[in-house]
Amino acid sequence: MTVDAHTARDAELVQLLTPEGERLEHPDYPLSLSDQQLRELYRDLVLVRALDVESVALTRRGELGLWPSLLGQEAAQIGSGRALGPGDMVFPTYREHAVAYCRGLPWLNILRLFRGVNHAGWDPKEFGFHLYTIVIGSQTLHATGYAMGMQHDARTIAEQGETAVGDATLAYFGDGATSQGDVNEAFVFAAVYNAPIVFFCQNNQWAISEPLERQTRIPLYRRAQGFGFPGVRVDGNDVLACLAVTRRALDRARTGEGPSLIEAFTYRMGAHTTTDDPTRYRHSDELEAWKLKDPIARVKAYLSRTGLANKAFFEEVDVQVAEAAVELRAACLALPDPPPEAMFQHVYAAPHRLLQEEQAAYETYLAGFHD
Amino acid sequence: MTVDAHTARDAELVQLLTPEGERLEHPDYPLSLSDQQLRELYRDLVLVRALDVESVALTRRGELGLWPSLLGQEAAQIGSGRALGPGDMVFPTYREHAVAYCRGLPWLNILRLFRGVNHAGWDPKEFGFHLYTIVIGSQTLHATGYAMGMQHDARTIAEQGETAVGDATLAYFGDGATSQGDVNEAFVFAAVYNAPIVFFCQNNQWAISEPLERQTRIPLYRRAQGFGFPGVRVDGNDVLACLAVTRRALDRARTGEGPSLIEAFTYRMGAHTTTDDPTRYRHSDELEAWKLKDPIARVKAYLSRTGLANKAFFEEVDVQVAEAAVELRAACLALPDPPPEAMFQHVYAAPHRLLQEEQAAYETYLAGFHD
Amino acid sequence: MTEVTAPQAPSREVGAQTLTLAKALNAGLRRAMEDDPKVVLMGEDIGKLGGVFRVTDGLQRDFGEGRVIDTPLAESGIVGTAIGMALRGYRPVCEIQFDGFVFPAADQIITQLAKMRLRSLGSVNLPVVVRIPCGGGIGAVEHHSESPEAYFAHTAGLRVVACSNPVDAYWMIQQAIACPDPVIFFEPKRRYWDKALVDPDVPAAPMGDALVVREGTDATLLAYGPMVKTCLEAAEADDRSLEVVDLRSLSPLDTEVLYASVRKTGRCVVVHEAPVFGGLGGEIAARITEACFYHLEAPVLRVGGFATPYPASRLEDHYLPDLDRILDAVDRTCAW
Amino acid sequence: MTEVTAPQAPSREVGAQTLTLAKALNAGLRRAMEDDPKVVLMGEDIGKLGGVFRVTDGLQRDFGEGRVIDTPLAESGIVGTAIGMALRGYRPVCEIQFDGFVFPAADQIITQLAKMRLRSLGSVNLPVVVRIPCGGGIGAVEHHSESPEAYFAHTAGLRVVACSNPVDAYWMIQQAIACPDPVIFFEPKRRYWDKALVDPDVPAAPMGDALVVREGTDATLLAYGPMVKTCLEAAEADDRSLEVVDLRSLSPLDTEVLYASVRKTGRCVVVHEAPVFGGLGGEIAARITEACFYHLEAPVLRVGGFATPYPASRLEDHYLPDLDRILDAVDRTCAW
Ligand SMILES: Cc1ncc(C[n+]2csc(CCOP(=O)(O)OP(=O)(O)O)c2C)c(N)n1
Ligand SMILES: Cc1ncc(C[n+]2csc(CCOP(=O)(O)OP(=O)(O)O)c2C)c(N)n1
Ligand SMILES: [Mg+2]
Ligand SMILES: [Mg+2]
Repeated sequence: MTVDAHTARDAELVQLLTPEGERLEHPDYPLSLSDQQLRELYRDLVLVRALDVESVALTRRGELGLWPSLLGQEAAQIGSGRALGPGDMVFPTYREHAVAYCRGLPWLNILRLFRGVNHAGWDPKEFGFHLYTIVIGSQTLHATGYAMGMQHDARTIAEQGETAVGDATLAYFGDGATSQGDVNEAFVFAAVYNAPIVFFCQNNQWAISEPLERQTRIPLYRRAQGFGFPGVRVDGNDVLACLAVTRRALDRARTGEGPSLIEAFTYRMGAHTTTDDPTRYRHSDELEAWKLKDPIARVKAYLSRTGLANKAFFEEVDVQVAEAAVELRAACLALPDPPPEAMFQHVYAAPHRLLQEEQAAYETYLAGFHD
Repeated sequence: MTVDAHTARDAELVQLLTPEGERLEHPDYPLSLSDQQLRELYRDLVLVRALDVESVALTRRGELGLWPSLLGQEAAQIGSGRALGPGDMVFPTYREHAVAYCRGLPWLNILRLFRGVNHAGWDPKEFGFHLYTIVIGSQTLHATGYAMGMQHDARTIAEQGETAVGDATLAYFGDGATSQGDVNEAFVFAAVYNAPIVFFCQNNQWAISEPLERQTRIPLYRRAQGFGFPGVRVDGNDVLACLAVTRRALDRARTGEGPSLIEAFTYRMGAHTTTDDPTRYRHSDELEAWKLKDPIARVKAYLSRTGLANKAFFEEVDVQVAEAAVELRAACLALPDPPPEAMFQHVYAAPHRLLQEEQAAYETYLAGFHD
Repeated sequence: MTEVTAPQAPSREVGAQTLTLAKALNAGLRRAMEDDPKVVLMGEDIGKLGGVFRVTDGLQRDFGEGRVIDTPLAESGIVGTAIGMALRGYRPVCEIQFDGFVFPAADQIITQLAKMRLRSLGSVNLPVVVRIPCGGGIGAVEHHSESPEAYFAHTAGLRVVACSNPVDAYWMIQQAIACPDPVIFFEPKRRYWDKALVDPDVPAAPMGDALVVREGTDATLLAYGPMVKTCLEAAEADDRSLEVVDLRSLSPLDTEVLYASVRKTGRCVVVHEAPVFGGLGGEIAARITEACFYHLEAPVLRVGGFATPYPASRLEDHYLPDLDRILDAVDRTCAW
Repeated sequence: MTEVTAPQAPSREVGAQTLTLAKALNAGLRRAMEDDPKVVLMGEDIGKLGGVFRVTDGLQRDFGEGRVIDTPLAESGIVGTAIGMALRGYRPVCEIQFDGFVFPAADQIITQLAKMRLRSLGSVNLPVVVRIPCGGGIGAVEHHSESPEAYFAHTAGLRVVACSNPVDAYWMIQQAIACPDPVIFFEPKRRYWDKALVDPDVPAAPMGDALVVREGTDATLLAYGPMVKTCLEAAEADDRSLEVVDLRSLSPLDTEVLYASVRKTGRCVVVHEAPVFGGLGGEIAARITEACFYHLEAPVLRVGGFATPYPASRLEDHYLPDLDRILDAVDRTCAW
């Protein structure tokens, strides 16, 4: 399905944990984590998968309108998400549920969106996690502008003789998105202003039904070269590598070294969304091959083999995530529908003559039914 | 003004004729031209410069609304323009007057546009030269689509067992244009479909008042690497190099090797257009330095030194171009204004109820003045 | 949607068939492609997947990847390269996956597609069709339920049409493809599953014509696309004699048909899903008022979306014009 | 334009000064930048060059490259990064070099800028101003004379205003910058050189208010931006008593002022440069007709561009509404 240049065993692929759970060292990406941290990464991965599975189930039950599953992309998201600092700002697509989780955004907020209760509705400032962006690629420009703002803030602080904390933005997008003008303009702006931003492309091999070769004929991480900043391909199913590579890219951004592009080489194990039918366009053998590279299995194998975690730990995690899923379901079912007047709220910050008039007329109209 | 990475003496710059008129050989770009061909290139260069100068003068006299001068870019345009075959298709910006000339488009047609008689008005099919495109970058997508069409034609012909002539498109754009989403999307489409297209970027160092560093921090020809096709930087003031490099790129396109990018490294010697005032934003020493690299002087030096042309030839050319300029002026002054009803013509190919109605009403209105 | 095996029909051989609106479009596209080898389809996921609404189902299989082109994910690129293909002599039909995704292509549509013929003084035609599934009512997330027709209707150089039923879908898509001018073709996505008998031997009216789809004497309901059915239902549900006109062509308007209806009824309500403010309803109301001033018993009223972005789907039933809101407007116009 | 040396004025220190509309904008921007360090300007050629119309002349020199940002040549990038800057707490003012170049940014404006506040349920404000020099009459080439206001007026989530004179230019740009909502700010480019006395101590009316700029009793002329002056001239030239209203805010409209005028005069002509079809005039006519039905002696008439792209400049005098065409419409409404 994918073009030749895109096999996962690319010499340039950064990998710290093989699919078999073997720990590798990489000269550019040293990573030392405590046992506890490693176990927590495992817990993260298992938890987000469980919540994702539950969200799919809720959709099948008709509780959500649609769900874009992150199945298979847990490591890419947890790895990069756990590299973030509190002052950093994330600009997600519509699939970064695990990054949202890393930023402390309650999963229920995402369910609200896909249930149609609102269009996103959380406060990006509270979580350092911007609103989901559905139109492909648009958020990369917002992220770049935000990074330009961070840079300007830092300069202003420096001019006042104080030391600025180096914050950075992390912009997520898919392989399909790399074809959009906006994404390439974001590359231009980020490069020209040397903005503190990391572009994180989850190459899950598919944009709905279109394989990677409809978007590019060379590996995507090389796109960055054309704009004058570094690009790196990381095993997107390797949570350690994703963590290390993202950390380093964020560090670069924080210290004034400018933008970089990360291509997390992974696979969309599920349908594009719950309304999609991938059997129409892709072969199951591709899926089977990728199953062997599961992002969670390798961490479990590593933890088991090295004795960093035992059966009790794994069971404890399983119980915990099962409970979390049950809780999520209950919370989802309890979500109230918005009242009609919600339609008129939040469009403008200042009073708006027309909208007030329309709302008043609508209320009169509704009142007519009670007469 | 320009960033470090952009000095013209780049090791990767293809040059076949030095500013001093010395002929160089390049292993990848052999070029053998007859004496006659060399002299004709000189004639082309001198002629288009003269017509350009005349067009500026016409603007100063109020005969044109505006003129984007090609001064300094003669070699880039004549070199690339003379590389074209009859079946090729050019997609210009608003500055490719010399390419238009190579394609046989009478200069007067361009004057019509800048006089405001029409918006372009020639038949692209007749000249293999598309309409001028003023919105930056848009034409690169048209060119790519056209190339996709050529490719499809060739495949259809091949399926019928016949041999297709390899035609190609040549898309012009400026350094500023490389920041536009459309241009990058054109790169994506061209690469993905391996379309027979050559992207010809005249890097004249300026986009109105913005120096190259506002668009890129690396040489522009390297942009192509990010999309997976070759990019090359050529001395844009060297007509021989521009010819050889464009020929080779067109050949690649014709023979199924797909797209390539040429960055012609040159300089906008004049104002952006006649309404611009470059003294507000650039230093005259930059201009002085580039004067030494004049595209015409080096050809003249070469022809003189090698004895390929003598004084009589140069004088003959001067007389010829002076006459052409006088003719152009006369033709411009004789251009009639379009009649009011021209407003309603050519918008739609098929009859259009509303427009007919509006035209009728307008005619009635005009008739009222005669009463 | 159920799967069908080729031939997808109705072709001239197969004769009349009951088809959904989506299948009727598919059949119309198929017929246009059979009739003219220069017709090509371009868009995201239109190949193997057959488009997210399956409108192009089976066409890549039958006409090949050269004529049913899965494109990179870039709408400006789709329309921009379609223009180039048209310049080369093709008749591209672009699919925009959802209404809200047409805006990245706005520049190519408004500045290039619409204006190139004039720019060339008629030496260039751009027979490009841009298909846009539009409107709400399917419980979708943001950007999947919009009605952007007013933007294109205000853009001189384009023709804008909207089909409302399978028969028109089948014929109008073919007419749009045959048209030498660029056509923005709106498809009412929540009507994709509506069915009707489509006869390949009985052509529908030209796409430029408005049609009276229900006769009445008390008031005129003007609608297009998804709202035609809603208006017909409202008319059925009401005791008054309501005439319903399907505009079909939004730009240019077939004004004579509208004027004739309003001159007869003296009252008019225009209905569309797009926000009322700046929507097509204003244009229609202004024109009708000018042309039928002394026939109007009441001002032309408008029912449409509010001055807000399309709301979250749990609110869309409040937002979308429905029978009650339409008949409320009829009440108001009759009581004027 | 002649060069000025700093201070460009009027600042509060300098007092009232006669300024061109372009200089008034410059002074307004300057004052906004002085008042709020979060105000930044973004656009093509706005730095050293001061913009092609010199509206930002001297501002980069005085406020630095960090606050007057020459951007790469990409309009979607300009608006998209401005949104990001706004999310970070800045108040960006984007310059679109010419009206016809706003369309590459259409997606970021329509889908992101307009809709993000609702998407965030009010947790995010986007105080972004998009300045657009608009309209024709300067003998320019294609894409440099357009009037795209209807596209934005139809986009819920935006506010759209148009200034018509130096005093409003000075104040309205500051009000737009202070506004917590995104504002599309239209500048009548052929009026850039018009002069008026601008007093920094006498604020103009809020940008949301329509103003009666000439009182009259026989008919109302409604206009905005460049056409206000044309309407005033037409009113001066005519024997009838014509009232002229400057809309100022195009979205939302200050309808009460319009209604009051039309209820008084009973006749109304809306004038704009944009094509009549689908233009703002239709919305205004429809609203006025609904609100003032029994006061109208004639239908609201519209004078505007034809259903063609903006023509080549040697035709623009025929295309643009002028005194004759406006008064012809007044004749027609009076003779109704
Ligand atoms: C501008 C735009 N065009 C089309 C779509 C419809 N669409 C939604 S997701 C998608 C594919 C995206 O692929 P990719 O960027 O690889 O992300 P993934 O879904 O694989 O995570 C498409 C075409 C859209 N959301 N926005
Ligand atoms: C989309 C768009 N934005 C802005 C402009 C205004 N403009 C005209 S030419 C120009 C600079 C172009 O620079 P470059 O691409 O380097 O070409 P050059 O003029 O140097 O040949 C600009 C900004 C435009 N024509 N189109
Ligand atoms: Mg993908
Ligand atoms: Mg340039």
